[in-house]
Amino acid sequence: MIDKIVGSAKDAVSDIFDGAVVMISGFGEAGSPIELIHALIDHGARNLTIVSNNTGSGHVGLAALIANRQVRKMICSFPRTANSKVFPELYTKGEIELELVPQGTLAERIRAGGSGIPAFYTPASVNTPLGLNKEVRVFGERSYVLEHALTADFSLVKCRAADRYGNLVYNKTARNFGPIMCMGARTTIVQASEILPLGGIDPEIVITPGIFVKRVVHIPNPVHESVLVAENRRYPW
Amino acid sequence: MIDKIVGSAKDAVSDIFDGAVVMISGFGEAGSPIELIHALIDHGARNLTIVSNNTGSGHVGLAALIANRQVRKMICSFPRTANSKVFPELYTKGEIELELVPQGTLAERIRAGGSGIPAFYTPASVNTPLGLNKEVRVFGERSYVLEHALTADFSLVKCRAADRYGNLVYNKTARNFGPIMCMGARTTIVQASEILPLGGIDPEIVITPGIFVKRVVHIPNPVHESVLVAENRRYPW
Amino acid sequence: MSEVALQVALDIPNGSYVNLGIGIPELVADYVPQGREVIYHTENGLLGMGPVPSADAGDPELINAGKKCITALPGACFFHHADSFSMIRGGHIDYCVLGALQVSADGDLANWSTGEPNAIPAVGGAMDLVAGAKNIVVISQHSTKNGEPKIVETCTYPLTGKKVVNRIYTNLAVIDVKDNRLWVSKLAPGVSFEYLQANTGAILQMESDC
Amino acid sequence: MSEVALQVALDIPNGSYVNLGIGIPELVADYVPQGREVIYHTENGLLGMGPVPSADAGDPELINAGKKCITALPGACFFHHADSFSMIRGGHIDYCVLGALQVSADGDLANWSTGEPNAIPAVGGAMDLVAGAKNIVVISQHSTKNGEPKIVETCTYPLTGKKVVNRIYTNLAVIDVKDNRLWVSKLAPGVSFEYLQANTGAILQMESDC
Repeated sequence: MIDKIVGSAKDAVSDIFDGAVVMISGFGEAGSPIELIHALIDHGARNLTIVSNNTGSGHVGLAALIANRQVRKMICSFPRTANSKVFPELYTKGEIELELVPQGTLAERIRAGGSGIPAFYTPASVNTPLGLNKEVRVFGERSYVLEHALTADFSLVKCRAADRYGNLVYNKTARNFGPIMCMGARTTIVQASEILPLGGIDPEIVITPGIFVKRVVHIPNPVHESVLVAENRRYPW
Repeated sequence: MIDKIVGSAKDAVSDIFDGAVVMISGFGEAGSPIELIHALIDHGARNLTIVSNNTGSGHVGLAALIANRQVRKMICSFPRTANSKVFPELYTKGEIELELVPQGTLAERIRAGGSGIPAFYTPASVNTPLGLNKEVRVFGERSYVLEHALTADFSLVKCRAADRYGNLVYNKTARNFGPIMCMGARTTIVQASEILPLGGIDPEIVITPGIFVKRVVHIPNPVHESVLVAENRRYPW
Repeated sequence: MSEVALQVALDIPNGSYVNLGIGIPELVADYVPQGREVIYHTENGLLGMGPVPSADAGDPELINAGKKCITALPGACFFHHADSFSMIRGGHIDYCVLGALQVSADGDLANWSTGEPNAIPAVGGAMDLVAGAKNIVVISQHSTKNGEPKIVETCTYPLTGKKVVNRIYTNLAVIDVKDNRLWVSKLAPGVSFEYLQANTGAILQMESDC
Repeated sequence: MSEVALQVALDIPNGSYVNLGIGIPELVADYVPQGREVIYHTENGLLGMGPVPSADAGDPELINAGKKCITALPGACFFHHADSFSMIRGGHIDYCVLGALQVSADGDLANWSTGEPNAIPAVGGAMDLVAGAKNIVVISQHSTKNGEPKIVETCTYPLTGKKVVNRIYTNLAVIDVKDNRLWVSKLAPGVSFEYLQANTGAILQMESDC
């Protein structure tokens, strides 16, 4: 029998190794797998490369992972946050690397990684500082840059509901990077607010087919990052 | 107000011009927009380039369009059909062109066309006759061929239900090339078995967002190609 | 800037798919004319974005690109980031309304970084939007807070995209970018061409019918 | 070929994602051992393919890659063609079971065209499958209907892929392709190595524990 449900977030992240590349879903707090990130903080793997659109808020979740000095490098499109100085301070001191990627290029590189496409051309960043040092090629009458696939050792993803095969559905704009990050990692670890029996998700509405998911953890009432930030909470608690 | 619903298949296809590139959804009969194809036969545009996975069955639908000598060139992955000699006979006589594309490359080229990606690399067809004359490039230790985006002037697509914004849902494996062909054409024309009011499709389960659709025709009881073929029907009737 | 936002809204045709940048561009959504339907796209995965909900009704998992709570209208749909940028890069968005640090005479846009050595660079989706949307419209104050022109011969800040802007709406004028030149198509009430030119860092042309 | 199909099925681990080619490979689905779950992928957009329905229960919009009516099991999901080939090309399919016209000693596969001048070429998804699936398994009669070997030093038919086959199951033997050589890991009952070699167009090695 296939059963991808694991007992705890702790168990789910236990093989994330020092130096791993880890994709973390979410756009701001929407879709950020905060309980899995906290388990990764407890686990303590260091020297990580994190692929995520932002760099977290306050002193919880992704910001806390960075503050805990577990991250060597961020690959993201928007590392500034109104209410967090964690990344900017380390970056200004030269203590964390940044690979800044236009958001659509970031999404497409992740999808390419999961789809066996090693590289593709895109118009974004041509003739800008982010296009420097990239190979430029003309198709038709327009210039494009060559971009390479991104893959990861692990992805940490938040979804609304899952079944034991790892089929997933999401909630509203919390979907964002989740489906493509599930595709892009060798080991995709998902936290789901609800676990449904097999067949409990209509096959027409599955957003992430289970083939892209390795482990599912049931986190019935995930915390809201914005609530924790408003309460000035810090992780570890 | 936005209302993409048009009154008839005839009206929907009336601006398809001689020499147009037309994508036609479907894998075998599943998802083939047979009523739209028949309207295109009535309309009579010639010298078409058709992008579709197969070449049709019997003497109806896509096979009838080819038999009616409206197609100059087929771009497809599998032009052989158990029960149709229409394409093979014209091809053997040199009266229709064929661009044979591996199925996954065909799908990815269509998606790329709709996604503003002019070209990408794929491992499929390397070291085979279909990889000849393609640019080969090594990434990591593996060879890949460069493939170019496919776009179309029109797409003809079948779906299960639509609303007036052009949001679509499909039926089972009739989904196949529909969603990506909607993305890949300047003018996407859809036949839907059911028209739902705005909000009648849960925003979480929309498969094709309306932004990719220009016109929707209500075809409440589409014919089944296999039934017509079993009855040895021919179009025009 | 609400009158400028109204002007932008009046120029967007019925049925358009529109992406609004963070900040002043968001104002445009308040002014859709009666009888017109415009569908707003937010790049974090929603077509059919509706107004901001009341303070206690927000869902932290229903937000816009600026990470503010929003709503979804009937006919809306959700999708993932790769599909969202297929819409953008693939030329399916009719209008993208963006803010600007600088716009050049030939339509170069700088709106993501002042290039200061200590600044944390952050680009988001701006480079994809300018590369992909059919019409790039800038809405901005005509001058900076320090009174310096934002419309210049050549941008000094790092570019978001080259030759991408189609039209500029400011508190002083509406200006089209055509053939690498700036054409004034409308002056705000009480603003003279001479005043406009004096506050602009690039040479302006007057449309004959303006 | 049902005993060969059984052998293939016995070697596919619990939890595998498996794509079955058209024809003889489809037989494999009939032999999943008790207590094992295997998820079948069909490239036209379904994970969780179930058995063929009764003749009058078929849905012409629920078919497999061979365009035969099938069923969907609980836990199945539908998806479009680009996503389907992301699964294939991206290395997410554990086993792909294919038929063959020829297999060479170093694992080249020819299974889409005899290269005859009058043949209508048709490739389908075979080239993507051999490029992307983690394990490519061939199931085939050992020889052609005319008694010619299908396992050869060098394929004479047009290739589907080069060095792609991991294992070959025939009515005579199970043969692994390793280090550009063919290793016999199992002989069918009553088949001697000498008989096998005599009916094979390439040099065979015997696994020491075989």
